[in-house]
Amino acid sequence: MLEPIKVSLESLNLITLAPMLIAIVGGLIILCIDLFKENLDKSLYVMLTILILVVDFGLVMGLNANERGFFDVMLIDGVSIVSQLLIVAGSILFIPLGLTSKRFHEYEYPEFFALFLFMVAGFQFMAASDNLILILVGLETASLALYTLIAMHNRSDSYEAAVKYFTMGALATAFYAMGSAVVYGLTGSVELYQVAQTLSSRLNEPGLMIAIFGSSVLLLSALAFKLSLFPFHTWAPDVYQGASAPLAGYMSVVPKIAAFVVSLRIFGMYIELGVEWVRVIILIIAVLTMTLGNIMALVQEDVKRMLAYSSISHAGFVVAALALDTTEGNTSIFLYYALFMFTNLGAFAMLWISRHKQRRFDDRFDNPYEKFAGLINIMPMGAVIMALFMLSLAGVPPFSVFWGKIYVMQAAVNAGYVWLAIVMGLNSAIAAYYYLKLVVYMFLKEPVKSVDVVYYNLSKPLMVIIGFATVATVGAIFYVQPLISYFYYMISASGY
Amino acid sequence: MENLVYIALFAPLVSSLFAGLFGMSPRQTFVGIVSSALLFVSMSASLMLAYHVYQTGAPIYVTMKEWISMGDLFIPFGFVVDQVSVTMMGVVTVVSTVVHVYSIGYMDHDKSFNRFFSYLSAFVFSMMVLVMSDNFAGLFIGWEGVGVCSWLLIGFWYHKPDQSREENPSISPSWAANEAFIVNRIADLGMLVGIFILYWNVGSLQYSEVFAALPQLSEIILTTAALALFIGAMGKSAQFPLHTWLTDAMEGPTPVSALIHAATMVTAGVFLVIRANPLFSMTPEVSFFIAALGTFVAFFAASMALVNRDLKRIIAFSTLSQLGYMFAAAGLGAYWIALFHLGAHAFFKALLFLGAGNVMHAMHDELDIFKMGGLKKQMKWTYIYMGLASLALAGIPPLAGFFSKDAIIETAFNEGTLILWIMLVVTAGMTAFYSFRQVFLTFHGDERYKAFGIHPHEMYKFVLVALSPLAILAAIAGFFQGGFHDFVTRLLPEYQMSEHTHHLALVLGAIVLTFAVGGIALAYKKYANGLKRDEKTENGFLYKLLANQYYIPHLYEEIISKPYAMISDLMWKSVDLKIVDATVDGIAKFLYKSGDGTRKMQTGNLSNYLNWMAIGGIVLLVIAMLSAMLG
Amino acid sequence: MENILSVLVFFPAIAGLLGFVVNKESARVYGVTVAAIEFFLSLWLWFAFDNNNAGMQFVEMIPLIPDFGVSYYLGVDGISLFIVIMSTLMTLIGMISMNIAKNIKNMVITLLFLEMTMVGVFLSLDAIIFYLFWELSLVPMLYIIGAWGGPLRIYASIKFFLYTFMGSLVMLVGMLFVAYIYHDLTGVWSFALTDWYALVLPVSYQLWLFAAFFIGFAIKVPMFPFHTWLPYAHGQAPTIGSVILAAVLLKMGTYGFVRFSLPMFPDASVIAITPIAIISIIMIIYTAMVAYAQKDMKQVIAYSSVSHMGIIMLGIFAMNAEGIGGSVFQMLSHGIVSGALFMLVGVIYDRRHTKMMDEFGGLATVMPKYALVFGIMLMASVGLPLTIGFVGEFLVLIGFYNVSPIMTILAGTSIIVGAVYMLSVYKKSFFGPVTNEANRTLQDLDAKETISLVPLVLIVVWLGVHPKPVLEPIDNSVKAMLSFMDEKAITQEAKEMIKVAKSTQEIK
Amino acid sequence: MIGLSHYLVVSALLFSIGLMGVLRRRNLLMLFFATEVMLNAVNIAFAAISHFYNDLTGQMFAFFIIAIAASEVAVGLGILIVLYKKQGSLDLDELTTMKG
Repeated sequence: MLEPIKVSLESLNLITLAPMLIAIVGGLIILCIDLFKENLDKSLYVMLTILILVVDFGLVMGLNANERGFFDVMLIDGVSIVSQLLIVAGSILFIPLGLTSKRFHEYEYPEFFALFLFMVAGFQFMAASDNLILILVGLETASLALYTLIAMHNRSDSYEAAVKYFTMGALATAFYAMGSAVVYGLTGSVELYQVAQTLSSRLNEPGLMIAIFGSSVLLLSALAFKLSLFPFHTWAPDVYQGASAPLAGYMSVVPKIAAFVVSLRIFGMYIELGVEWVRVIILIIAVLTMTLGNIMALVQEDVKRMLAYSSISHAGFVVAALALDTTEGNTSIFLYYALFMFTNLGAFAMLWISRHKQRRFDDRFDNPYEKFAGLINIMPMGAVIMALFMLSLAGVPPFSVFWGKIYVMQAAVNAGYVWLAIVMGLNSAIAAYYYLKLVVYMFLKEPVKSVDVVYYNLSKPLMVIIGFATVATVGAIFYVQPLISYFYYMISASGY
Repeated sequence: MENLVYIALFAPLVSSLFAGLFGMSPRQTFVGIVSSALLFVSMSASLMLAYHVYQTGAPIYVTMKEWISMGDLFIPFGFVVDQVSVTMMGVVTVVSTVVHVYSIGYMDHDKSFNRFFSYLSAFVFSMMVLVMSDNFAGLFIGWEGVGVCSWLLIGFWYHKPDQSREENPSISPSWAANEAFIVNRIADLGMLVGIFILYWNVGSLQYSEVFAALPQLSEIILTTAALALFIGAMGKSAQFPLHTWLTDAMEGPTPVSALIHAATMVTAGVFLVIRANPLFSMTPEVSFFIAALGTFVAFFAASMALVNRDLKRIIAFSTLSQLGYMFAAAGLGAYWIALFHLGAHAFFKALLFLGAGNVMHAMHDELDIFKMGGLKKQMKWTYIYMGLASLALAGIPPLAGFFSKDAIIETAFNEGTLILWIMLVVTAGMTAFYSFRQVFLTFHGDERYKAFGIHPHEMYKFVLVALSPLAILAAIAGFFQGGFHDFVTRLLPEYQMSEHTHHLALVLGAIVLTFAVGGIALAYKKYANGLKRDEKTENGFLYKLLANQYYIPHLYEEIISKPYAMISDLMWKSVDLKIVDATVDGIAKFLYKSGDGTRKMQTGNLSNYLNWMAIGGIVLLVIAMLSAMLG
Repeated sequence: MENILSVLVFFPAIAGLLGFVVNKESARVYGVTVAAIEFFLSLWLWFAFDNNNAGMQFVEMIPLIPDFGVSYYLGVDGISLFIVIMSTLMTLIGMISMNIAKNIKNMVITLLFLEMTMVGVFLSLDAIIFYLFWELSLVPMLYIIGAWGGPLRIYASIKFFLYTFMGSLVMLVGMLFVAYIYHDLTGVWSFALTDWYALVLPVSYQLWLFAAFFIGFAIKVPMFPFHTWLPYAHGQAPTIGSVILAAVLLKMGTYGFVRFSLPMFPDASVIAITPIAIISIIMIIYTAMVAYAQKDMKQVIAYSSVSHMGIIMLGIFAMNAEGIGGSVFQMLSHGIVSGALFMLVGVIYDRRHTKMMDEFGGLATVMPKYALVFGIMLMASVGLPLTIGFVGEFLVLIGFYNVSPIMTILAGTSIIVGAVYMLSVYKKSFFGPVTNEANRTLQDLDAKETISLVPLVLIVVWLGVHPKPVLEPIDNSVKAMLSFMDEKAITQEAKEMIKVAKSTQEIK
Repeated sequence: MIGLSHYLVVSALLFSIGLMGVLRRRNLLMLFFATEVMLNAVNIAFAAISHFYNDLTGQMFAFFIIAIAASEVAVGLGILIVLYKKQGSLDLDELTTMKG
C-alpha cells in the first residue's frame, strides 16, 4: 500500500528552475499571441523575446551559488550561473539580428522565436544540472529546437544542413545514452556527485578500468560532437554553411558553452578521480582539432566555411584548457567564450548584412572571398570593422580574443604544459593566415564587380549589435579584469 | 700658439667649404685664388709653428673637445705639434699651396674647377688631421679622410667610360678610385685591429699614454700590434702586395698625383711608422721585416719603371720605390733619415709630377713618352724643372735627393744588412736610368709628337713661378740635413753611423754616385738622340713581364675580383633564394597542401560523416580497451 | 608634464582617428603637422631627460588587469630615448618626403597608427603592453606594403606579417612562462619588466627562455637565416614603407635583445655569445656578398641593412659598455642612414620607375645634388669617420674585440665588403658616361626632397663629429645595466665575461 | 539462469547492430530506425541494470529516452518531409551539395 508522496514547495526550491521556466513560458506566450492575432510583425516577437531573455538574465543574476533544487536534480553552482549568464547574453545579442532590412522567411514565424526560447531553456538545463537524465533532456530540447531553426532558413542547403546535423545528433544521443548507461551500471546512480563518490571507492577494483574508460569514451564522443571536436566535427562546416549567418555564429558559441559545462562536470570528474587517461585523450583530441581545423580553414574559398573551421579550431583551443582541469583552465574556458562571443557574433553578423537572396559571386557559396574584395573602397567602415574582428580572431592584441588566448596559454603554462602553449602559439600563427586572407581581400584587392550593395541587409538594429560587438572587441582590455575576477571567483567557489 | 694650430688646421677646411659652396656652379677663378690664399695662410701658420717649436723645442698640445666617450673608452679631438708633426705640416702645406696655385692654371679648362678645389682642400685638411692628431683614433680619422678625398680626386673625371686593360691599364678613373678605396680599406682593417689591441692593453689611444705603457706589454702583444699597424701603413703607402692601386691612381688629375700620390698621402704610412717609433723600435723583427719589404719594393717598383711608357706611371713607380727607401730607413731604425727623405722626396717628386703635368697640358693629355721628344725647345722651364727634379731623384749632389738617399743607403750598410745595401745601391742606379730615360724621351731627340698633330706650348707664367719654391727646395733642401737632424732628434731616437761606416762614408757615397751617373749615362746613350725601338727586347719575356707589372693586376683580378663576384652571385641565386627562402616557403606550402589533403574528409556525404564519427568512437573504445588491458 | 610618455604614445593614434575626418587634399599637411608636433614632443622629452640618471624616467604605471599582472607601464632610459626620437624623426621625414598619389589619406592615417605602435614598443616596460604594440605594428606595415607596394606586394606583406607573427607567438609563450615563474616565486602576477629583472633564474630555464625570446627577436632583426622576408618586404614596399621598416621596425628586434634578453638572462646570453657571434658574422659577410650580387639598387640596400644589423647584434653580445653602447648608437645611425638611402632610391624610382642599376649610369653628371647626398649617405653607411656611421661601428668592433679578436677581424671585414657593394652601386649608377637617353633629362632633387634629406645629412655629420650628447645617456644606462647583469649573473664565466666599466655610476 | 550480463550482452549486440545500420544504410528513414534501435538497446541496458540495483532511476531514464526518441522521430520526420518535397528522394548520397 503506497502512501501518497508529500513534497514541500520549499524543499523544491523552485527559484532554481525559474530562469528556464521563464524562457519556456515566454515561448508559450508568443505562441498564444500568434493564436489570437495572425501575422504580427517580427519586430514585436523580437522585442518580446529580448524582454523575456532579459528577465531570464535577471533571474540568473539573482541566483546564489551552490544550491540544489527540484529533487536535487538542479545544481546551481558558480559554473552554472556563469554559463547561464553567457548563454542568455549570447541569445540576447543574437535575436535582434532578425531585424534585417530584407524579409527572411524564418523570422516571419512566431514559432521561430518560441523554439528559440525553448532552446535557450534547454541549454540552461544542460548547464544547471549534474543529473545525466536532466542533461540529456536539456540537450535534446535544445538540439531538436536547433535543428528546426536551421531548417526554417528554408533553403535546400539549410535542409541538408538540418538533416546532417540531426542524423549525427541522433547518433551522438545514442552514444550519450549508452555512456550514461555504463556509468549507471558502474555506480547505480546518474547523479554525478554520487557517481564520483562510488567510482572513487571502486576505482581500484580489477577489470573495472575498461568500463570506466568505455563510459568516458562514449560520453566523450557524444559531447565531442556537440563541441565539434575532431573526428566528430564533420557536421560543423556544412551546418554552418547551411544555416543562416547569425544562427551559425550563435551555434559556434552558445551551444558550445552549454556543452562545455557538461564536459566540465563529467570529464572534470574523471580527471579529478585520477583517470589520467581521459586527460591524455582529451589533450590529443584538442591538439588534433585545433591543428586540423586550422589547416582545413587555410584552403577554404568561402568566408563562412572558413569561420566554421576556425571556430572548430577555437573549440580545440578551449578543450585543451578543459583538459588541464585547473581553476585557471576552467576560468579560461568561460573567459575565452565570453570574449570570443562578441567577436564571432560580430563577424557572422557582418556576413549576415552582406547576405543576398541569390548568389551573385559563386554558385556554391554565399560569402566567397571575392565578395569582399576591395570592400575598403565600397564600404570603408564595414571593412575596418570586419578587419578588426578578423585580427581579434587571429589573436592580435589588444583585441578581445587575444586576452582569451593568452589566458588559456598562461593556464597551460601554469599547469606545466609548456609544449601545449607552444602548439597553441604556432596554431594561432597558422590561423593568422586565413584571417589575414580576408583582410587582404578587403584592403589590398580591387573589387571584382560593381558590388554597390554588399551591405544589402543592413539596418539600424544590426548596426547597433555590430557596433556593440566592435566596442566589446576593441575595448576588451578594459573589462577583462572584472571578467577574470568574477569568473575566477565563481568557478573556484564551485570547486572546479 | 693654440690659435696658430687651429688656423693651420682649419684654414684648409674653410677653403674646402668655400669652394664647395660653388661646387655645382660653373668655373670661377676666384674660387681657386681664395682657396690658394687660405692654403697659404695655413702654410704660414705651420711654418710659424715650426719656427716656434724649433726655438722652444717644446711641443704644443691642444685638446679641442671630447669626441667619443663610451664605457672606459675616451677619445678627444686632440692635436699635438711637435718636431715630427710640424715637419709633416710644413711639407704638406708647402706642397699643397704650390699645387693649389698650379691647379688654377692646370684645371682652367675643366668645368668642375670649383669642385676640384673643394676636394683638394678637403684632402689637405684630412692630411693635417692625420699628422697633427695626438691619438690613434684621430690619426684614423685623417687616415680615412685622405682615403675618401683620394677616392674623390682619382675619380674626379668620373664621366670617363670603362676601357679594357689593354687600352688603359687602369680601367677608368672611377674604377681606379674604387680600387684605391677598397685596397686601402683592407689595410685599414689591419690598422683598426692594431688600435684595438693597444686599447685593450693600454686602456687609452693617446700616443703619450700608449708609448708610456709599452714597456709593460708582452712581446707578443707588441709584435701583433706593430704588425697590425704596419699593415695599415702598407695600404696607404702602397707597399707590396697592396701596391697596384697607386699606379692606377694616376687616372686622377696630375696635381692630385703630385700632392696625394707623391708628396703627402702615400707617405702617411711612413709617417705612422715614424710616429709609432717607440713601438716599432721595441719590435726588431717587425722593423726588420719593414726594412726588407721596403728594400724589395724599392727594387721591384724601379724595375717596373724601367720599361714603362706612360709619363705619369713612371713617376708613380718611382714614388713607390722611394717609399720603399723610406721604409727601409724607418725599418732600420733611422727614423729621422726616413723623415728627412720623406720631406726631400716630397719636394722633388711634386716638382716632377707638376712638370709632367705641364707636359700633359702641352701634349693635350698625351702621356705616352714614345710619342713625345724634343719638347725642350717649346717648354724650356718645364725642361729645367723636370731635369732638376730628376737629378735630385737620381741622387746627384748637391741636390736634396743625394743627401737623403745616400744617408739611407749608408744606414743599410751601417746595419750590416749587406743584401739590402746592395739592392738599394742597384736601385739607385735603376732610378737614375728610368728618370733620365723619361727626361730624354720627353725633351730630347726627334719631335715625334708632330706625327700626331699636336702643337705643344709652355705652361702659364704664374704656374712656372709657383713651381719655383719646389725647385729651390728640391735643390737646396739637402744642406739642412744637419739642422734637421738636430731638430727632429729631440723627439725621434738618435741615429749615428758607426765609426767604421763613418770612415767608409766617402767610398760608399762614391759607389752610389757611380751607379747613379752610370744610370744616367746609359739612359743618355740609349735615348738622348731619338727613340730607337728594339723589337727583340720589347718582345722579350722580361720586358713583357715588367711592362705588365709582373701580371699582378691580372692575377688579382683572376683570383680575387672575379671569384668574389661569382661566389656572391652563387650565394644569392642558389643559397639565399633556393635554400633559405625556399625552406620558409616550403613549410608554408606544406601546411597549405596538408590542408588540401585533410579537407578531403569533408566529402559532404552524410554516411561518410557518420562513419568518421563511429570510427572515431570505436577507435577511442579500442584505445580504451588496450590501455585498460595494459594497465 | 609627468605623463609625457603617454602623450607621446597616444597623440599620433588620436590624431590618426581624427584624421578620418580630414579631407583628402589636406591629409598630407595634416600628417606632416602631427608628425612634427610628435617629433617636437620627443625632443622635449630629451630636454627634460636627466642625463645623470641611468634608470627609468617619466615612469607611468596604471594597473590594467591586476589579477593577471598586466599593467600600463611606461618608462624611458638612455637606451630607448634616442630610438624613440629617431622613430618620430623618421616618421616626420618620411611624411614630408612621401609622394604617393593613391589614397594618401589612408597612408597618413596608417602612418600615424604605425608611429603609435613604434613609440609604444620602445617605451613600454610591461611585457604584455610591449607585445601588444609589437604585434600591432605589423598591421599598418602590412597595409602599407600591401596597398602601395609593387607587383608582388601581397605575397611580400603576408610573408612579412606571418613570419614575424609566428616568431613573436613563441616569444609570447616565453613571456607567459616568465610570468608563471615570477608568480611561483612571489605569489604575485606581474609582467612588469622591472619586476622580471629581479628574477634570478637557473641557467637551464634561462637558456630555454632565451631561445623563446630569441626566435621572436631574431626574426624581426632579421638574423640569418630568418632574413628572407626582408628583401621581399623592401623590394615591394613603397619608399615610405621601406624607410620606416629599415629605420625603426628592424630596431625593435635588437632593442628587444637589449631590453629583455640581456638583463633577464645574463648567463644564457653569455653562453649564447659564440653562436650569435657566428650568426652575426654570417649575416655580415654573407649578406654583404648577396648585396653585391644584386641588380636592383633597393635590394642592395635591403641586404646591406641585414649586414649592418649583424654588426649591431655583435655589439649587443660584446657584454661590455663599448659594444652595447656602440650597438645602440649604431641602431640610430643605421636608422638614419638606411632610411635616407631608401629615400634616395625612392627619388630616382619616382623619376625613372625602375630601380635596376644597369638602367642608370652617369647620374652624377645629370643630378649632382642627388649624387652628393647619396655619396654622403654612402660614406656614412660604410662607416667613414666623422660621419654617424663610424662611431657605432668602431665602438661595436672595439667592444667585441675584447671577446674574440678573430671574430672581430672576421666581422671587421664588413668595412671592406661594405665598401665593395656600396661603391659598386655608386659606380654603376652615378659614374661613367650617361648611356641611357632617358637619364639625360632627369631633374635634380626638388624642394620637397631637399627639405627631407638635408636634415638627415646634417644629423649624419653632426652626430659623427659630436656624438657626445647622444652617447652620454646611452653610456650611463648601459653601464648601469652591465653592473646589474654582473651582480645578477650566477655562473662564474658569466661574471667574468660581463665587463663592468670602471667608470660606472650607481643608478639614482 | 539469465543474469544481468546476458541482458547487457544483448543490449551491446543491439547497439552494435544499430550502429552498423547507421553506418551502412543509405536511406535516411532507415537510418533513423537504426538510431532508434540503438536507443532501445540502451533502454534494455538501463532496465536491466535498474532491476539489478533494484533502484528506479534506470527505468526513469529509460522512459525519458523513449520520450526523447519519440520527439526525435517527430522532428526528424518533419525535416525529412520538407526535404523530400524539395528533392524528391531520401537517398543521402544526394545530400552532397555542401562539402570541402
